[in-house]
Amino acid sequence: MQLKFEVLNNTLVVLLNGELDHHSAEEVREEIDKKIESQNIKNLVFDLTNMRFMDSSGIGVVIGRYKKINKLGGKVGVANLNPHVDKIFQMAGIYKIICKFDTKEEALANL
Amino acid sequence: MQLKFEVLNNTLVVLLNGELDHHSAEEVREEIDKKIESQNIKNLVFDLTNMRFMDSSGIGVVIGRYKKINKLGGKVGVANLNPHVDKIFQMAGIYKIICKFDTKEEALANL
Amino acid sequence: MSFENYMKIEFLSKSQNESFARVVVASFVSQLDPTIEELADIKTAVSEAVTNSIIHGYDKQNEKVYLECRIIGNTIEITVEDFGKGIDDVDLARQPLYTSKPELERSGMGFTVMETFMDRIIVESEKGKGTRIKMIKKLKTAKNKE
Amino acid sequence: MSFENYMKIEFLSKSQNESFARVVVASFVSQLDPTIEELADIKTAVSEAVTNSIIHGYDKQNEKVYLECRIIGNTIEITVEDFGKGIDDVDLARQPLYTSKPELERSGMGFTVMETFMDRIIVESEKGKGTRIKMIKKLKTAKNKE
Ligand SMILES: Nc1ncnc2c1ncn2[C@@H]1O[C@H](COP(=O)(O)OP(=O)(O)O)[C@@H](O)[C@H]1O
Ligand SMILES: Nc1ncnc2c1ncn2[C@@H]1O[C@H](COP(=O)(O)OP(=O)(O)O)[C@@H](O)[C@H]1O
Repeated sequence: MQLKFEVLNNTLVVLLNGELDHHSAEEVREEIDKKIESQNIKNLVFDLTNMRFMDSSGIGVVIGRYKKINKLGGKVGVANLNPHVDKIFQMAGIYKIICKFDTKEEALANL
Repeated sequence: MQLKFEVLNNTLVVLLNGELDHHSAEEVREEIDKKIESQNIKNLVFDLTNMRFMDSSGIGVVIGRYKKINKLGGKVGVANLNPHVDKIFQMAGIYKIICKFDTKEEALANL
Repeated sequence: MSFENYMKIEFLSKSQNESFARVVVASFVSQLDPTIEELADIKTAVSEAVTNSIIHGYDKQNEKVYLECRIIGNTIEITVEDFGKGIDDVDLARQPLYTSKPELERSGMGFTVMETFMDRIIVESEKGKGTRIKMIKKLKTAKNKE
Repeated sequence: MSFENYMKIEFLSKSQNESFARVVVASFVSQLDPTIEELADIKTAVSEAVTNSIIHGYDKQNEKVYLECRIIGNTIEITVEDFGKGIDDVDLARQPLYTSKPELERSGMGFTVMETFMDRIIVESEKGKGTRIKMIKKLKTAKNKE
């Protein structure tokens, strides 16, 4: 898994490149948390354009970051989901706490 | 394995699309032989641009077609080989009986 | 036309083998020409079961996980087995959001994913002996029409 | 850093499983980041050994072929095994251009390909019992530097 970060007005955008499973989750978690802690981050956007696979380990990663960001008074969004990932998030009821957006730009404009 | 055929002046050009192994060899063999017999073919060119894999089963297919074409007084060429396939053909001494060309056009001009 | 094929694989309970298991199953199942969605469903279910054997079944690495895949007509049967800890209470374990490892940020949605993406799953588990998950899915658009 | 991983697979002696076996090995070996050439070499050698078990080892389909893959540091050890006919004369069988099935348009170059593309191959075979081919290759540019 390869991560790319972008910070725009207190919002951290993470572009996930690859497969998000239990194996890659730890690294993803650590890298994102480091960014959240080192930069002055309020909101977080997961850009999933290039995420080729995700299983329920991804739910854990997203909810874990939500808890962190929520404490900081921020919001979390996900953008550019394929139907398969959408199905998994829906199953877990993730949209009760996290907003879904069609594009990164939409997420940045609305968080 | 997907085959595409083209006939140009008594020369049959076979474009191989996919993986040539023992599993696909039989179908490849049959389809080519059918063309050789049904059209008025003299020479044969294997265009390997899109052949993604080949093992020693491919040697058998090429030599088998050589024997057939040789009886008809024609010649066989191979074009657009990647280095891996080239190594396998070299190993088998195939270039003693079959000509190697960089492109299909070169093969057609020189057979 | 009916059609049978079968494979069985064993590999170590290392997390880098999770993606390997997915590739193996995807490659084996691809002979039935599944749709992209069916393939994603199967890969996800396999990923859940294999991950569970690795993190819940075995505490330490380098124990063996077994994965079997059977094709019968248009139906795919996948079995994932470990000889690890086993599950105390299978009914509880299968409930959405239940996890025994929240500290690892597990979501407790593994079984729910398997149940949603496959037609049927059968869980056999014995405390201290191990766990065997059998998952069955019939492909709609498969090549091998019966 | 040294590194160990291991997998073992069994599958039926059907010709459509030849490409499956290549994908399995390529996927497992890819954790060492081989070059494209190294990967092609390994896939080709595996294809030869598996094809031999299918067409020479077993006369009929649906017998079992076993493939094992072990990673030790930068070295890959692959074993392909069948419990089929076995080889009469291994030295003769290993000679370039020797084939017992010219009627199938076999070229007799299988063993030569394995020997050229891998560093070392060890053939154990017993008439009526079966054949086991062990192939070893050290990757030059592998991720796991020892
Ligand atoms: N192979 C297994 N061995 C032992 N326990 C298991 C196994 N698979 C699942 N479990 C138990 O069932 C629970 C629920 O599993 P699951 O729904 O996949 O959620 P998660 O993996 O997120 O915990 C696990 O937390 C674990 O306690
Ligand atoms: N697994 C096997 N079981 C029985 N015989 C085998 C096996 N592998 C190879 N052989 C014998 O060795 C010969 C040479 O093998 P090889 O060099 O791969 O050439 P080819 O497969 O083209 O015949 C085969 O023709 C066969 O007689």
